[in-house]
Amino acid sequence: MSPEAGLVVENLSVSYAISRGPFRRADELPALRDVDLTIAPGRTLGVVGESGCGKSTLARAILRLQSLKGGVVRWNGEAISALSEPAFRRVRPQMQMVFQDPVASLNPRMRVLDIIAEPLATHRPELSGAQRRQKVLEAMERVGLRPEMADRFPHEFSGGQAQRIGIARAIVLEPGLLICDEAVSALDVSIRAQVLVLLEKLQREMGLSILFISHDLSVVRQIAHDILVLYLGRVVEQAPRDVLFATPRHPYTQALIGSVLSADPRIEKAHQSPPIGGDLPSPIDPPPGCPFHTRCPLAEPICAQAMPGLETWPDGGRVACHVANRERPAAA
Amino acid sequence: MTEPLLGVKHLCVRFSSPSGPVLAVNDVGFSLAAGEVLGVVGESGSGKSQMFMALGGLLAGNGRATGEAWLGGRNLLGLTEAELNRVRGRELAYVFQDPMTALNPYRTISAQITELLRFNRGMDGQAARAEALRLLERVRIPEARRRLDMFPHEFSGGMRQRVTIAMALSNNPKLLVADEPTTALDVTVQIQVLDILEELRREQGLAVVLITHDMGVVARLAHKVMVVYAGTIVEEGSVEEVLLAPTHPYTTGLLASMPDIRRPIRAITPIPGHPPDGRQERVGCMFAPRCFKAEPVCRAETPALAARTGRQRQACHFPVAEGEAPLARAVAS
Amino acid sequence: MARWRLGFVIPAFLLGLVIAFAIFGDFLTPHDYGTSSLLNRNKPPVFAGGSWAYPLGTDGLGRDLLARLVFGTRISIGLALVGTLIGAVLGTVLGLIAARSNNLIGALIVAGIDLQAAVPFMIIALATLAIFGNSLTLFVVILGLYGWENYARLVRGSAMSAHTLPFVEAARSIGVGAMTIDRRHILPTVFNVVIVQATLNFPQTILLESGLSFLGLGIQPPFTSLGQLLGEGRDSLGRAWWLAVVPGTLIFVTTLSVSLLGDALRDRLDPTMRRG
Amino acid sequence: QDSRPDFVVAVNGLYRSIEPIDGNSTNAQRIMDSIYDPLVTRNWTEDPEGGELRPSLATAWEQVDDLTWRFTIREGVKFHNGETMTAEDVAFTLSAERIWGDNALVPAGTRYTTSFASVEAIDATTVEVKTDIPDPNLPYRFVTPLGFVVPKAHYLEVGVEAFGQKPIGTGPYKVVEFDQASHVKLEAFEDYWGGTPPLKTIEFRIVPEFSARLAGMVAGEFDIMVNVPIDEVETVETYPEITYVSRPGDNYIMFAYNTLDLPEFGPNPVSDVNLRYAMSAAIDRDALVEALWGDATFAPAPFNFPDSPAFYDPEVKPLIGYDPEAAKAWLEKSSYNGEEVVVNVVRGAYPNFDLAVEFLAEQWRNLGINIRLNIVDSWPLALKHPFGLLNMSMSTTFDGTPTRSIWGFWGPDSARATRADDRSWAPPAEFVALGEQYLAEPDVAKKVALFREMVAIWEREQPALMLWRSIVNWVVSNDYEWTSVNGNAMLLGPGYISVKN
Amino acid sequence: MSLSFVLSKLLRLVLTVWAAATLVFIMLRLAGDPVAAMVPSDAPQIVIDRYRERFGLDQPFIIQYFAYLRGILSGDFGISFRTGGPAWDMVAPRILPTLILTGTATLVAIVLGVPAGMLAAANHNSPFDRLVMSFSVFGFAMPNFFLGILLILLFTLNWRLLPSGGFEHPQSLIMPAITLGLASAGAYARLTRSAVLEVLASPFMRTARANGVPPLRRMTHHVLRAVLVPLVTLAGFSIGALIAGAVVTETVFAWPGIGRLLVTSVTERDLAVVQLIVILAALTMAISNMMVDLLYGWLDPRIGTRRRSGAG
Ligand SMILES: Nc1ncnc2c1ncn2[C@@H]1O[C@H](COP(=O)(O)OP(=O)(O)OP(=O)(O)O)[C@@H](O)[C@H]1O
Ligand SMILES: Nc1ncnc2c1ncn2[C@@H]1O[C@H](COP(=O)(O)OP(=O)(O)OP(=O)(O)O)[C@@H](O)[C@H]1O
Ligand SMILES: [Mg+2]
Ligand SMILES: [Mg+2]
Ligand code: NI
Repeated sequence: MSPEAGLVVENLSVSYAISRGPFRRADELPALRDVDLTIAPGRTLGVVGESGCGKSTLARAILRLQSLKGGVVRWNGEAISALSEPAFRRVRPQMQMVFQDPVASLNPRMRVLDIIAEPLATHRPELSGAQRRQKVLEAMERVGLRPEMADRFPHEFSGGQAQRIGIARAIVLEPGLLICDEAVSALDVSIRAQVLVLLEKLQREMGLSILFISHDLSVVRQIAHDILVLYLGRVVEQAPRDVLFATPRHPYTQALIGSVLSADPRIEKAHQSPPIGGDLPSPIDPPPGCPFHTRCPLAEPICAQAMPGLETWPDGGRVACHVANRERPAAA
Repeated sequence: MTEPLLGVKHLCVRFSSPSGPVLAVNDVGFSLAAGEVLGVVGESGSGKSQMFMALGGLLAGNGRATGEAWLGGRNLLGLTEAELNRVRGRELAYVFQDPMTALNPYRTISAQITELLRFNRGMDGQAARAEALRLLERVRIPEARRRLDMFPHEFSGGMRQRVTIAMALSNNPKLLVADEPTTALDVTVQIQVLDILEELRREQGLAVVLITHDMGVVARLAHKVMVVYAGTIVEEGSVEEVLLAPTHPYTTGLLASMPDIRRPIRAITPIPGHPPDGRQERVGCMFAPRCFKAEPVCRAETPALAARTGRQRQACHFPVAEGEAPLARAVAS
Repeated sequence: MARWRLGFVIPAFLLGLVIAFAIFGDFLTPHDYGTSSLLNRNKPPVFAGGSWAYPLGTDGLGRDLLARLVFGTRISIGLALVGTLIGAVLGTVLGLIAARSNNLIGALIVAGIDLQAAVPFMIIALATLAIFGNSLTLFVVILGLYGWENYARLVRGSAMSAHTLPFVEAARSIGVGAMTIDRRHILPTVFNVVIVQATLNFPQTILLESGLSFLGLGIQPPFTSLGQLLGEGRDSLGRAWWLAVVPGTLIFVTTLSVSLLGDALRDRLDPTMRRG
Repeated sequence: QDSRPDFVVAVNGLYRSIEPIDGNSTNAQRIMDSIYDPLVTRNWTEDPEGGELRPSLATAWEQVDDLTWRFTIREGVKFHNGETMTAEDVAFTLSAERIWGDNALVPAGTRYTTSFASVEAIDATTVEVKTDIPDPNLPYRFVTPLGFVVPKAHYLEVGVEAFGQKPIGTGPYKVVEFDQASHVKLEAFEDYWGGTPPLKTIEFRIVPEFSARLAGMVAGEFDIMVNVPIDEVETVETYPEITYVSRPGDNYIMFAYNTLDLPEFGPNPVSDVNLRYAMSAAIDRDALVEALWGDATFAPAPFNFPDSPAFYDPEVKPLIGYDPEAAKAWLEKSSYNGEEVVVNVVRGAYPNFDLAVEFLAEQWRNLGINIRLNIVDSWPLALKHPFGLLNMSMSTTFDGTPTRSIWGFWGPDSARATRADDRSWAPPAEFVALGEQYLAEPDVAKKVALFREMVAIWEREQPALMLWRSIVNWVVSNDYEWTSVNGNAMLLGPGYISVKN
Repeated sequence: MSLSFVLSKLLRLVLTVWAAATLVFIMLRLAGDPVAAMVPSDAPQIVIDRYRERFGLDQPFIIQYFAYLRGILSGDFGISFRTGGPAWDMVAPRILPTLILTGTATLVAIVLGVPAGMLAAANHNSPFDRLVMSFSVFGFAMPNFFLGILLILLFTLNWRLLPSGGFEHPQSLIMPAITLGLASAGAYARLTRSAVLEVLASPFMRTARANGVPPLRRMTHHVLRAVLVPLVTLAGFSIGALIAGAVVTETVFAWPGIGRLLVTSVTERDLAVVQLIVILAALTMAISNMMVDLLYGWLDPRIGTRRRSGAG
């Protein structure tokens, strides 16, 4: 098997144990089940889904902040999920993360310089203080922060600037993969746009792979090349951006897209709410069969019994839905 | 023209804070008729919430509101706390952003709703319970009867927000202030909650103030829009006017920053810089430092809110003409 | 803001006075705390008709009370400081370890906290001192152990929530080691809790010391402490009230000012933190 | 109706048992005279140092021969349980079975029964005690706890411990409640042989705090309280409703030097007699006692005790008196080299002792001795090697002679010489030999001479530093007329207390 | 509230009490020979040996330990060295007085502290607020034996209003309960105040206000309900402080309770009694902690069966 560049995740499963006291067996909360995905260098994969569907868990699992129940994570062909902790330390600088709450993800008691230098201090201890500072300033320049800001504390920055600091920290080791977990959700529209533009720029310059997690479809559409839709820990659909938005096949994807509002009042006048009801079922005991069948307008008896397979469509989309896949079965 | 339901004039909200006074809302005036939905948009910290908290006397202890706010023939800003408490819930109701914490976690849903019915509408226990059930069904809580005696934490976020709406509407208020009612919700739930709000408005004829930073929410529900920047109204008009033909550079900038899923993909254009925090000195147009059209006069003179281009009003010396901006370019793809 | 400053400055000033008294008090009196003078027993203080030779009078062995007070203050504050420090360090370290150990060690620490909390410390101190005899080392160890479980529990709680803070997650995602995370991120974050708890523990330590002295288990002569002086003076309240009231006042002022400082700090550091 | 008062005594503590021997302690001695009667009693009022004996439960006694004494037992005396006291009971009270046999029930009493050979009830009213050496002073012993007569059958039935919790005697009051951590309640024993008890009930209630005791006295809650700190006497005397009473005790307070060099506990500098001389000479005991006690008590020369009048000589001076210069010289002469000298002291063991200890320690430090005070809270901690000095007190209640002090405390069978954990003295052979002669000597003058020789040896060895005779004090409500006696005992029976008009 | 929740709490309780019992056993045995406290200081060695035999102190440590554990399980807490009777008989009659004292003190603390704290919070930053806060620090900073003696001097010696101590009259309870309760009253006042302030600032109070719930009802039905959780926590915590305080207070006021007994038992080395008291104290604390935990489940619907977080 030739080493494949970029990130490959196969059959990833993660469970949380929910303890209910010493006299009860811990309940298992399957947060992710059999997730596959691939991100080539320089590409962005957008992950969308409702709150609690396992988006953050996916990010944490890839970075080994969370133990796996099953599956493999490969980075540039190497199965990093199987590495020992010391061996993984070698790979870790390759993968960095940007967080949701920009200010909260910076230690309020550290100077910007030290925050951005923390990855260097951890993984490149051989660097001298001056070299380290040099690298930090380079990263700051890349994300559009002025050098004199290096000696300030996080609370002196607005949300947008703070997120730039977070991004600078993530790129200072020149990683190959950037994982953005709701990296722009907490930002105002104007600031969000700044950060999105910055991320695109960095991807171009550094050839980054980006795993872009968001619940906001319009943002994902803006930045991602491919899009993965999660529902209750399962991949229900994955497709290149244009395919997904042009022809969403899974009823859940359709409902998600159908729920997004437009800033154009004329469009909104005509916009019908998608016909899905209810709430996300409890993730502790997800419904049998297709997890979405409880809310699905197209559900058929089979949906309550068997989990549909994720089948590949000719245009590169993959869909896990009995009904949709029946329409146009996968090319063999 | 009929007497508007709500008339606000020269509303200012000030806070005293350890680092000096904060002018959160600066000389704001507007009006709202019954059955009308006013969308209030603007970036975080622009003063949207405080503007309407001031009306119900709900400012934090260090805040003070001045000006006039006429509702049902009374100036809310001149009322005592006791009088205001009678206005709140009966004429003026609120729904807040975070449904997770807006309900008392220690009391059942029915206790919290019937309490309002008993105190504000003088119902007895039995009737109040029946009415509570009706209200829950009204906001489409599934299995409402069973859920009546549950605690808030047993509800999902969307259901909780529906409960707070039911509570707010329990006393048939004339004006509902919905402060980011759907921001914390998933999109699929958001659209359901918005639909319920719209339905209730239509049926009960109540006026709604919809505070949000999401232009989509405004586009779906609002009739009128008010764009707020740094505590002042920078643009105001009907929803079509403001969203389709924005005239203030700030409004155009906001719209250009927002990707829109229902339109072709185009490159987004951020507004440079970041918003002021309420402590700055106020000279000239507060948006001038970030404005692509700013001229020296903008930094010196505060533009008044006036209709310079047509019906809609803007506080800008150099309103944007149709087509000049937004600088949104469709991505060739 | 001004109110906060006042709430800080007044107790800080009072505490400063007490500390200055403990450190420089020797200059106020020519006598040594231990020198007895059988000719000068039970002399009244200046304000009760005594002479300036013994400004606060003397005790039953003719020892200068002012000198004893200075020395007692020194010992009391020193003991409370050392005791608080030991408890804080021990409790903090154990709390930090427990917060990130989801294993036997963590469980053991939690069990230890439970156990310590289950037996009123006064009883333990009483039994230990009465049974093993009262050496200075043992006394310090006991004062040091006093309250460690409070630090540990608070630190563990705050550290566990600190572990979920985004910036700690961020550090972990970078690959920073557990010890470094504790040192660089968790400890500074929970430090407020430790400081505030210390301002509660410090006066309690002084009070524990005086309670033990009252029960006759205090520090050993020739050393003395405020609690000891208060305890010794209590029989004489009818005749020579100052014997008890002066050290009592010093205890009160010290505990009061530290508590007030703690209040001010708490308001300042974390307005939402609450403690019984 | 019974118009006699309910009487409350505020005490600082109670002892675990009120069995006469097992419970013998300062805190129980106060109570015992109300519960028990001794065989023989002193003429407390006229001869407080106790020379003159009077009948009590024994109506008469005679020495039949050198080694035999006969006691005639009072008839018609009832125990609290209604049974009549017999000679059997008396014999049992003094028996080997109870006290001095191999498996004695209360072995702690052996010190009162040295020289006993046999005890026998020879008829219904006569008890015969035989000794193995002549003992002209034997009846004196029966004023001590040894003489408190207990009912044989009941005693054997319940056992020593239970008896100590609910004792039965012949005294004017019977025990109705005893809770060692709070109170003892006594009730008048109407069948008392000695007359009608003047109080309806007596409660000895623990009130640990002096201030609370005093407040309660002044407020009329208590009728008598014990233990007034000597500095507070003046304060007490300012209250018109109460009276301060003080008496010499029957204890002598001292410091025992550890004269033994026990290698297992490390070097003991105090085993050098010159250091002991130096330490004794460094202390101005007269000034100390004067300062602490005023003229309430005095600093005795060793074993020169007024409570054994025949052996007392006011002119005797101690061998080692206060002499700072000599102290320095002895220190010089000693092998002392700055080693630590540990002083074991039980906190609050005797009134004012803690203060004295601090004073002594300071004097010794000034002399150049490296003193470490080890002030502990209970006897088990103090009575343990290693130590250089140990606090102790020496009781003289025995038989009107210094036998108990010089032989009981310093003889070859004494605790000081035998106990594993805290022995501190090995009596020289010469001392032991003299002691044996002393015990056997019937003639008082010769006995005194032997005694003096023993004291001289003792002083030469200097195994202890005598400090003062203990003081017992009370505060009495002015509603009562109370006759106090020397020692801890409180007599509350007929003739000793009455309500003032 | 599930059975498994209660069971796990019970298990924890048993373990805690066992650990406390073992700890005190080891400690007491380490501390040398208790007999020396029972015999006169001039009793010769043979006397000591006989006593050791009588109380089984010559047995090996481990045998004593298992005998002790077996005894506890069968309700036999050993023999008091002092009375020769069961230790339980020494302790039992004192439980009630201590309960009365600590109970009344708690009542004093709550009755004084909670309303004061609520009023202080309702009048935040007013002079009344500051008065309450100063007073609470006063209660906290005063050594309670000193307070007790001052009370005796004033109320008994000077004014002759109250008995100096004892247990006979109902009035006897007043001064000890105040002495013991005052420090806790301060704690209750502070906690109530800060908890009320915190609740007042919470979003759900804003909702209640915005919906026109009248102020008094907001206090009684919304705030009080929410404040109960921290108050219950404090009540649980303060049991320990009360027991510790009782040791001193009972001594000052000659109150015939467990605290006094502990002091005398410790100095006289009545091992069985000390052990029993420690076990009782641990049991009380463990039970009160368990009650607090169970009460949480009842008071805070969100907790239900889930474990309380470590922060207490
Ligand atoms: N540490 C944890 N222990 C137990 N369950 C957890 C834990 N973290 C997450 N979960 C559960 O796992 C599921 C997935 O959580 P995750 O945080 O990955 O969701 P998410 O998609 O990121 O949601 P959000 O959009 O709210 O961030 C949820 O049901 C969540 O409750
Ligand atoms: N209690 C207060 N003390 C001081 N300043 C305050 C206080 N409350 C609000 N402010 C300030 O008032 C300004 C307006 O706040 P407001 O809550 O109205 O903003 P908003 O537009 O609603 O923002 P968001 O979208 O974040 O809710 C902000 O700058 C804020 O800092
Ligand atoms: Mg997430
Ligand atoms: Mg807002
Ligand atoms: Ni405040």
